[in-house]
Amino acid sequence: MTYDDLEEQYARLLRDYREGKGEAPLYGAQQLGKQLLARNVSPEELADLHGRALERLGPVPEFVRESFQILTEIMIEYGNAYRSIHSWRSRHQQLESEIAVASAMQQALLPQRLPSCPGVDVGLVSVPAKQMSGDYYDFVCHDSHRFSLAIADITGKGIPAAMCMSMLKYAIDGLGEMELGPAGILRHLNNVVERNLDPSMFVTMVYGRYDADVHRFCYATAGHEPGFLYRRAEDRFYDLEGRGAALGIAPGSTYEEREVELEPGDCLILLTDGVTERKVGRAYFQREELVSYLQGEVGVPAQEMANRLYHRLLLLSQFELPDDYTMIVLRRT
Amino acid sequence: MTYDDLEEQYARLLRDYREGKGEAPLYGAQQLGKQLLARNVSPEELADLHGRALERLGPVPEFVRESFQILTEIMIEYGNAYRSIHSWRSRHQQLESEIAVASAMQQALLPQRLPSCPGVDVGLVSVPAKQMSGDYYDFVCHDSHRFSLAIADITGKGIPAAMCMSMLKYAIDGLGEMELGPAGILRHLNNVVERNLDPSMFVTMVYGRYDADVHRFCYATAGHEPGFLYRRAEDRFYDLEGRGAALGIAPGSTYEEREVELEPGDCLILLTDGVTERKVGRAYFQREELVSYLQGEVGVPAQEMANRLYHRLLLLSQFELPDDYTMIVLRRT
Amino acid sequence: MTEPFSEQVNIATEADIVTARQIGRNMARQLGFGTIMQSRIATTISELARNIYLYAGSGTIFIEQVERDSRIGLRITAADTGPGIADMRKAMEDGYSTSGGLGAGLPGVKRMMDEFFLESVPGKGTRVIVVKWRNEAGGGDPD
Amino acid sequence: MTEPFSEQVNIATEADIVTARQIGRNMARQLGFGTIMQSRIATTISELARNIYLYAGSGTIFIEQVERDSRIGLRITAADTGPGIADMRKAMEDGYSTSGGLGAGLPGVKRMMDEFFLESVPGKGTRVIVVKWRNEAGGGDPD
Ligand SMILES: [Mn+2]
Ligand SMILES: [Mn+2]
Ligand SMILES: [Mn+2]
Ligand SMILES: [Mn+2]
Repeated sequence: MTYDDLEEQYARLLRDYREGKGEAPLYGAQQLGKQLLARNVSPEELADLHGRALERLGPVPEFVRESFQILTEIMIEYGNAYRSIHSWRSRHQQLESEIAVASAMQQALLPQRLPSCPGVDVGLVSVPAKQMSGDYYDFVCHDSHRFSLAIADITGKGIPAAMCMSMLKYAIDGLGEMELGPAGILRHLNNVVERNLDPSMFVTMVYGRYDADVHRFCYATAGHEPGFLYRRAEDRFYDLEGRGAALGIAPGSTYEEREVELEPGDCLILLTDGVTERKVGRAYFQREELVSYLQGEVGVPAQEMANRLYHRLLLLSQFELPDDYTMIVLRRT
Repeated sequence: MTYDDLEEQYARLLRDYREGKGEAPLYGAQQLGKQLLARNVSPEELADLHGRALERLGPVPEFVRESFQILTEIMIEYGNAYRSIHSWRSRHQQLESEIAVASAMQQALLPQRLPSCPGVDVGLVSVPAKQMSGDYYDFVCHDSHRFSLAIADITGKGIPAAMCMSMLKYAIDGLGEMELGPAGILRHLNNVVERNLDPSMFVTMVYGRYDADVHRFCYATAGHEPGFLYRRAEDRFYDLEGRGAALGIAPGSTYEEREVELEPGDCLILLTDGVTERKVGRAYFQREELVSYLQGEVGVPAQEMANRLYHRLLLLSQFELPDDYTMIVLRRT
Repeated sequence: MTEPFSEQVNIATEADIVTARQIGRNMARQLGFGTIMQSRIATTISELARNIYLYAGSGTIFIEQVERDSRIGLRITAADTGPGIADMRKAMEDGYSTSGGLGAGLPGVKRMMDEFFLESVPGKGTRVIVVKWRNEAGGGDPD
Repeated sequence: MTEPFSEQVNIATEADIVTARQIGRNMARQLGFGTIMQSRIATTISELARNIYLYAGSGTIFIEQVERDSRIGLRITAADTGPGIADMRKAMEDGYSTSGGLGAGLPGVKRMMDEFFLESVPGKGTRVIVVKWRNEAGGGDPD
């Protein structure tokens, strides 16, 4: 379409509107607006186009014609704002493509498979708020009946948290050979984080071992959002108790180990605060409300339960995910 | 200023222009445009403002008046583009502030002091091309006479390279206790990098130990840009020999150790390819040209030599640094 | 002030989009919205109705007067039983729509309105609810 | 077509800015630029002259016809001996100017023109040279 065609199309809309065709030409105007934007017609060119199209309708008084010169001058400033969109967008896209690569690297650090041990069913949903996650989780299978898991939240989100996450992964990997229990591992990680991270940053974590022979979960907690224990017999949720300073707060922190045993149908739900941290309208979501959501989804396979909760909570906050979201569900079958 | 004042100011510009005041009201219009933008007046509001101001000048024909309704509809689409600027801008600035934090974290991973051993003088310049560096270096002092050093370059620059660098740091830290020589360390790091990094990424590195009792440097090389050995007695530069695959290329790569002994006045220069990789006008800088620059700066303290070379090379490429730049100078005094 | 009122328009053709815009614009005028806001409301209805027309084939636009805390506003509900939006977070990002991200689209609609609610189930349909309050700070014409 | 021509305006007052704009607009018209491009050229001169007026106190705007490879264009040179720009990379970033980054500013000028050169030495002064070619693809009015 040439500029002349646009001018004629514009004049036709003006004529139709003048002839009382009402809303239809106004709708046409909106569609024309989209076309003009898609063709990169600048605001000042639009002001000019308007003036020219008007001339096709009839004699335009001189003072009206002159007024478009003033409008054009003003519109040039708007045009400069408009042209800057492309520059903002391309700068942003440059960074985003770097982040996409970094985010793929980060994904590669996470376990690609969930543990599969007899009698326990594992589900996981972990979604970053932005492209890069500051939540961390890990599963390590020791043998066919025992696995370890970690769930952690690094202060903040985005790139800095992601950098920190990759450190954490290596620190944990380095521990591989040593024979430490959950409390010992947290003690060791606390020293690593304390030594290497900015004092303003810290990490909350639950580290635990599951033994599917006896269905016992032995864990330690470092300042982390408490998980939930679902007792099938009572159809009730309990907080998963645990205390201990977050990693990186103070050197030499120690951690206590706790144990729970799962009966058939019992569930363990571990999560990061991104699960609970959401605004619903103008109010903040409460932990008690979460329990009622959990209650509604209990009894299905672990992965199904994790998926359903994610979708229900996302809808609740209208698809805004202000923080990284991670939930691990262990369910004794 | 109220909307009414704006309308009056606008009408005055229209009147002045109509009365033949020419360029002055047009200049005024541009300034008004800036004011309107600063006040977040949207394009559709501007179209409306224009129509109202025009009414103040005299009787506006009905078809002209009606035409502003069409203009407003079109302008709403422009208004939506305009409103998206703020969203692009804030997303971009958000990322930039994250990068600033991540870059500070990265700095904290680098050694804060150079080794000081009797009889050997150490200099270092390391400057990232962007905010985050993909070059890595480390110094570890073992005792008063012995230290280790690493210099490495991760494929690419920016955020992904920086993430990889933080892994490398932890992988090396984790080795701390083990008693491996330079070749053993590279062999171990190769496996770590190979296992954890995307196949398209790799790392080149020189790892070495300096023993200031005997002034012997024992090192191994993984696909890294060769360093230089300056022999004072001959006043000549030699390439620092070394072979071995870059880290992350193939599992199980092995590395060979080599040794050089420094006589008084001899220098070792280790570097990344960012030192040589520069365009001078339309030609690329050659390694032989670098030797002549090195030759010109030999004989001063190690740090002074590193500084001078950095500034001379930066001037040569008109202050453009296309790649991360790292140079380590060891000089036997 | 008239009694609280509401109207529903079935969307199946482009002419229905025009009808819905017209009704919305008139209701906005009757509620005392300024001319620019009338046009923004018509644009919003247009975007929601076009989404129905283009992606779901058919659906409804429901426009009603609302009151809350002594404020008066207009609520627009667009509903269809179409294929739904697969990635809702993406649909709310600038630059997602085919026009290269300039112009209205859902993020543009959200910025023009005071309240915005989107719900979509793949295979089941989509519902968008927006509210524009009269005299809300920044909501009317500039003054 | 007239002979190649040029004019210089000393900038010390706001009235000088208007004069420079007027001369630039006239020259652009004589060279056959369309009305919108005439206005963009006037805006460019305005921005460069205002930077001189606001930050250097005084300086000059030099406007001349240029030819290269059988193309005809207008070159504007703004020069002052003011304090200079401390951080040139920042000055070329959108959002640096006081107006909150919307409107012209140096990045806006760069986008409106075909060629742009900035040179500034702190304590010595600043020189900006821009060129707009006639009939350059996308350079004239839309067609
Ligand atoms: Mn976090
Ligand atoms: Mn969190
Ligand atoms: Mn590199
Ligand atoms: Mn390099």
